[in-house]
Amino acid sequence: MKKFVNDPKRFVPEMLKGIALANPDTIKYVPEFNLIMRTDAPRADKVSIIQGSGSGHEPAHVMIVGRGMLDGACPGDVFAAPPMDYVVGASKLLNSPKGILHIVNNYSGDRMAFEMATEMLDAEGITVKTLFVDDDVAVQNSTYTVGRRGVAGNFFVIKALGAASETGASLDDLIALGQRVNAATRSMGMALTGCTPPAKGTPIFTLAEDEMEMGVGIHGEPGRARKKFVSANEIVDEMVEAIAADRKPTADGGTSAPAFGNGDEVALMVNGLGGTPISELYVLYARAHEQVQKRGLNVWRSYVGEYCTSLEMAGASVTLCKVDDQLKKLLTAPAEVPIRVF
Amino acid sequence: MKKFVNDPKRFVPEMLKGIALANPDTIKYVPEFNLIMRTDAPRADKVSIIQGSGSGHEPAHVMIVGRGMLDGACPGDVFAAPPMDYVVGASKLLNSPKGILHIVNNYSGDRMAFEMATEMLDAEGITVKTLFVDDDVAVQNSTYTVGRRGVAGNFFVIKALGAASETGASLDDLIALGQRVNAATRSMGMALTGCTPPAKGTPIFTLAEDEMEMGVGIHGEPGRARKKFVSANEIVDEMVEAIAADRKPTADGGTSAPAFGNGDEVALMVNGLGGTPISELYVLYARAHEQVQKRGLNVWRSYVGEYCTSLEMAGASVTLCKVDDQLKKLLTAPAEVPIRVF
Amino acid sequence: MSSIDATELFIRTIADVAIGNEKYFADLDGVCGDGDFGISLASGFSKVMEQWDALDHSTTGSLLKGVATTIASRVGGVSGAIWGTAFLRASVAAGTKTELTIDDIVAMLTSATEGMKKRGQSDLGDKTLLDAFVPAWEAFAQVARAGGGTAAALQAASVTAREKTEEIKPWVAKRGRASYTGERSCGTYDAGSVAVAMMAEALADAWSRPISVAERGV
Amino acid sequence: MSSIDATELFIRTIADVAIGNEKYFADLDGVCGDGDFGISLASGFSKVMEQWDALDHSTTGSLLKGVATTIASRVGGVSGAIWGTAFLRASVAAGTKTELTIDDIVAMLTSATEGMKKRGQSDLGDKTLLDAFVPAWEAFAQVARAGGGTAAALQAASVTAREKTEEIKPWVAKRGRASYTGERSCGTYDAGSVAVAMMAEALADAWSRPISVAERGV
Ligand SMILES: Nc1ncnc2c1ncn2[C@@H]1O[C@H](COP(=O)(O)OP(=O)(O)O)[C@@H](O)[C@H]1O
Ligand SMILES: Nc1ncnc2c1ncn2[C@@H]1O[C@H](COP(=O)(O)OP(=O)(O)O)[C@@H](O)[C@H]1O
Ligand SMILES: [Mg+2]
Ligand SMILES: [Mg+2]
Ligand SMILES: [Mg+2]
Ligand SMILES: [Mg+2]
Repeated sequence: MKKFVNDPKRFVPEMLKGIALANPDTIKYVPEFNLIMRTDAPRADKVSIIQGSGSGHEPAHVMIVGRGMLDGACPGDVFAAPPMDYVVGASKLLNSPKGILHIVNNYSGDRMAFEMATEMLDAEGITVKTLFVDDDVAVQNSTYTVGRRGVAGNFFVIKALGAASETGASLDDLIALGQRVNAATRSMGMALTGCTPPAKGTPIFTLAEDEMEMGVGIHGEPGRARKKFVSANEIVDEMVEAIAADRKPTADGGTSAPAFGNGDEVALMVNGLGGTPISELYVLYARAHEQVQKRGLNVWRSYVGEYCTSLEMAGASVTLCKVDDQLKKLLTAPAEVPIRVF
Repeated sequence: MKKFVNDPKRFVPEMLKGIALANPDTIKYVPEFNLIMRTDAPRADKVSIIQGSGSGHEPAHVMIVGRGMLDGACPGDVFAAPPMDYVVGASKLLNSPKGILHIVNNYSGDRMAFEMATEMLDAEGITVKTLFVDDDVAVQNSTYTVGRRGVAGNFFVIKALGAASETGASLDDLIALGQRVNAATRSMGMALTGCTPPAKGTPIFTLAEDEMEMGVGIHGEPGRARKKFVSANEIVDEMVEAIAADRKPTADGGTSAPAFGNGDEVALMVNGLGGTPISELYVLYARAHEQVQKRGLNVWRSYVGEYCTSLEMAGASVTLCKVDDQLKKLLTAPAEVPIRVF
Repeated sequence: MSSIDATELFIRTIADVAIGNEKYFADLDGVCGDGDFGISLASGFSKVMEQWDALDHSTTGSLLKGVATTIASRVGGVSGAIWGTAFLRASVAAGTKTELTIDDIVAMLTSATEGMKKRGQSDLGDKTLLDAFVPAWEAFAQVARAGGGTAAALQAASVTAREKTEEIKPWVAKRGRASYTGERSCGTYDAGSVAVAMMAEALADAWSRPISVAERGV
Repeated sequence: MSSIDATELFIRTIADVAIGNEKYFADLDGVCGDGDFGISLASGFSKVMEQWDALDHSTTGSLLKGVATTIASRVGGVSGAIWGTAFLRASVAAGTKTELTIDDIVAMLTSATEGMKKRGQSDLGDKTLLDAFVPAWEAFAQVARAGGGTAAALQAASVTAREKTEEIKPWVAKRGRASYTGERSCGTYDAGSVAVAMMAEALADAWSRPISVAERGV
């Protein structure tokens, strides 16, 4: 394992300490709950927004805490949802009279931790509601699972809700808005390599020189199919096709109409999974942009970089998010988080 | 080679096309010269700032073209300085009555290409001056070389000059300022793995599981010494020590005083070389911050992320830049470049 | 052995398995899942052992509650929730009793099972640890009720659990991260079930040793 | 062979070496440098061959100028500057002459050498291609002046160049990216010198073949 690590078991706390040291004015670190929170939170005039999920997806979510984004993030260990206690502790510290919103990526572990925490918080009279994100189109047959996974598309949900919360939106309004953004967002990822959790010390899976994994999840869990490694353009084409053709299962066992239609304006994200350099992401972006336009959609804004990673995995995902005037305003509203250039 | 590539020889042009497609309002791509330029450049009231250098260092420099940073970047192939013609062509397109500033990382190839271009531009009566960046402390004995290398620290030079140029600073003022920032900036890098230029198809060097390369350059050229791989903290300590103890050779064959003294305020950058996830960079940052403070310096602002990479190399560099009030203002002035989160 | 002694031996024994097999369980979970199961389990039970003396050892119920709380506070995700719930439910079922009959134990195990199913929205057949745990404790109960003694009952449980890990291997995972791979989970071991089997084997082993050794603990 | 025919054969022969050894030169440059030498040289000479018919073939000088310009426009960094400068200087020294004497050729090579040294701020002993190139063309000139004929002169040049690649192998690189590794460049081949030696060998080979074949070119 070639990684910058001291004690593998202290990997997450050391990273969190680094985030706080790097942003003393805006970020506070509460070691007890793996919590990264805004120094100015909670605020009485604003719903507090918290995301949990496992570590190893950075910048999601500990590095997108800040004005216009999250109020706090309390991750678990690498690829493990947070223990219930972290969620309870973080929520109490961030309790606001306007309520607390938990944004949860749809995985069994995360769901359970947040459900248990919610039961505890309810019992103490603390108002908390939960929004599930499930933008991944890779897992088609969700009858076997707890439903689709939340992946890089959760950036759009968080950005929109973060901006809306700054203007004083109510907890119920935020839930409705979040469901709308989630419904308008679809992602598909793929990997060229596996990745190595520090405490495991060996890769979760390995791919041969001529193999790739389509539809990989963000936890290194294998994806839809292991295939022959092909050119950048062919990879993009398959991902865009999967997203465009996708029909999300509905509660009644049917499927919804495709999310994107002719003339729709979309945000287009090409997300790196951690080990892929940004030069390659732009090679992918060039093709994705052309393919999306060719399908009659209009790219309104681009998002190229690392938004939700799997440690040092080489790979990428494509996300489309359909936008309207309200969403455009929310997505371009000012925000300030640890992950930044300047 | 597991990379997102179509034709390796078209890797750089396809990436550049992606950058332009992703930023249609602000960025223009001129294929003839591998040129990424601002749509609003050249401006009569502003010196045009151009950086060349090889590709493979992204976001440097094609993704930091924009308001408050570069006016244009015309890279060569991966790890190869641009051909003279690109520099000449780019400079002519960006010619401003206030003159042109070439920022050149100090490598033989880059020097030669820009020297030849300057001779041609001079002959045509175009005003151009050159600033060399050589922040790397790894190469100690520079009597063997053309002097020290320019690495991630050039971000601070570009940021400061970009901001100053927006306020109408003259070409001579910019040169003086740039020399001042360069003199106040020191970097040291190291690698955990090699990297593979697309057209080469195999790694430039390989490191065993228990090896690391200290003082590596940003072109995959091996560094100071191959050593036994140690913990994150030990690696940081060695880099910070190298920077703090450094005495830069002077023109007369002597050495200058260390750049950083007790009580100085510094910008502290932990830069990823391409394949290292940002989670690990923050583990490094935590230690670097503590070590720098322990030496009596004050960390004024942090810069954690990828600023100057070597393709998908796993590794990192540390940069210190001593700041004063003027520099602080310039470094925090607004800027807008393709590399962004929102 | 008193009930509290048995409870202590029980916890120490399964903790040993969890801590000693961190890498193995991580690798098992890595085949189709995300590889965190090993560290989750190990870190949870390490914490239990670290806090051992600080836990309330007065009754089986109080001790199990301490274990539940420690795991829920330290372990994330599915494992924290599922194992934490199981211990909590068992502790509540045990109440303040100091001597437990086989009926008490069955009631505890039944309650733990219900809790896990509810928390995990899962059932037998989903290829989770439930598929090893439930048949295993049913085999335990059968032998124990027939008067076979604890060691023999645990032996029966361990054989059943191990058989189940093999029986469910060809199944499709319907819960946990492994479920996302669909058909590709067929033919792989379920990490949670293997852990249950190894714990049952270690328990059978511990109870088969001379009491004096067993009482000394691990 | 007329001077222009010889110039054409010369260019085609070295272009062949550059294009055919892209990978090998990349690997050589990768040992202590940055691995771009292979693609730089290959892409430059590929461009020359692509534009072959569009170049001005009227004199040696005009053709070499075309090569110089093509390389400078396509090839980046050290190689673009050094090789571009060399061809440009040689072209200027050749002027508009249509028949070149050995003295003309020596003047061209001398001027090319001076240009490279100036452009590269380098000299013999820095472990660059100059250390193979200069002794090689001096050997060529000596044999040619002694009336040994072009083929024999090129043969002498190729032997010298190859010897030099071995001789300088233990040296420390003082120019180019390899120089940053300091002492560690000792014991590695200089990529540029090896390219010069292989080109000299290919030239010797081309001129040793029956003229008819040689004239048909590559
Ligand atoms: N919903 C569930 N209900 C019961 N047990 C489950 C459930 N999901 C997973 N498991 C069990 O937990 C094990 C995996 O635990 P762990 O790796 O901590 O969870 P995760 O799937 O979140 O990474 C699986 O091998 C399985 O036996
Ligand atoms: N300053 C110089 N002068 C002359 N030749 C040089 C110089 N620097 C390097 N070379 C030659 O060029 C070769 C490397 O070329 P190339 O890889 O294109 O340059 P770079 O070092 O910029 O990557 C070296 O093997 C050496 O022979
Ligand atoms: Mg997990
Ligand atoms: Mg180079
Ligand atoms: Mg798991
Ligand atoms: Mg080179």
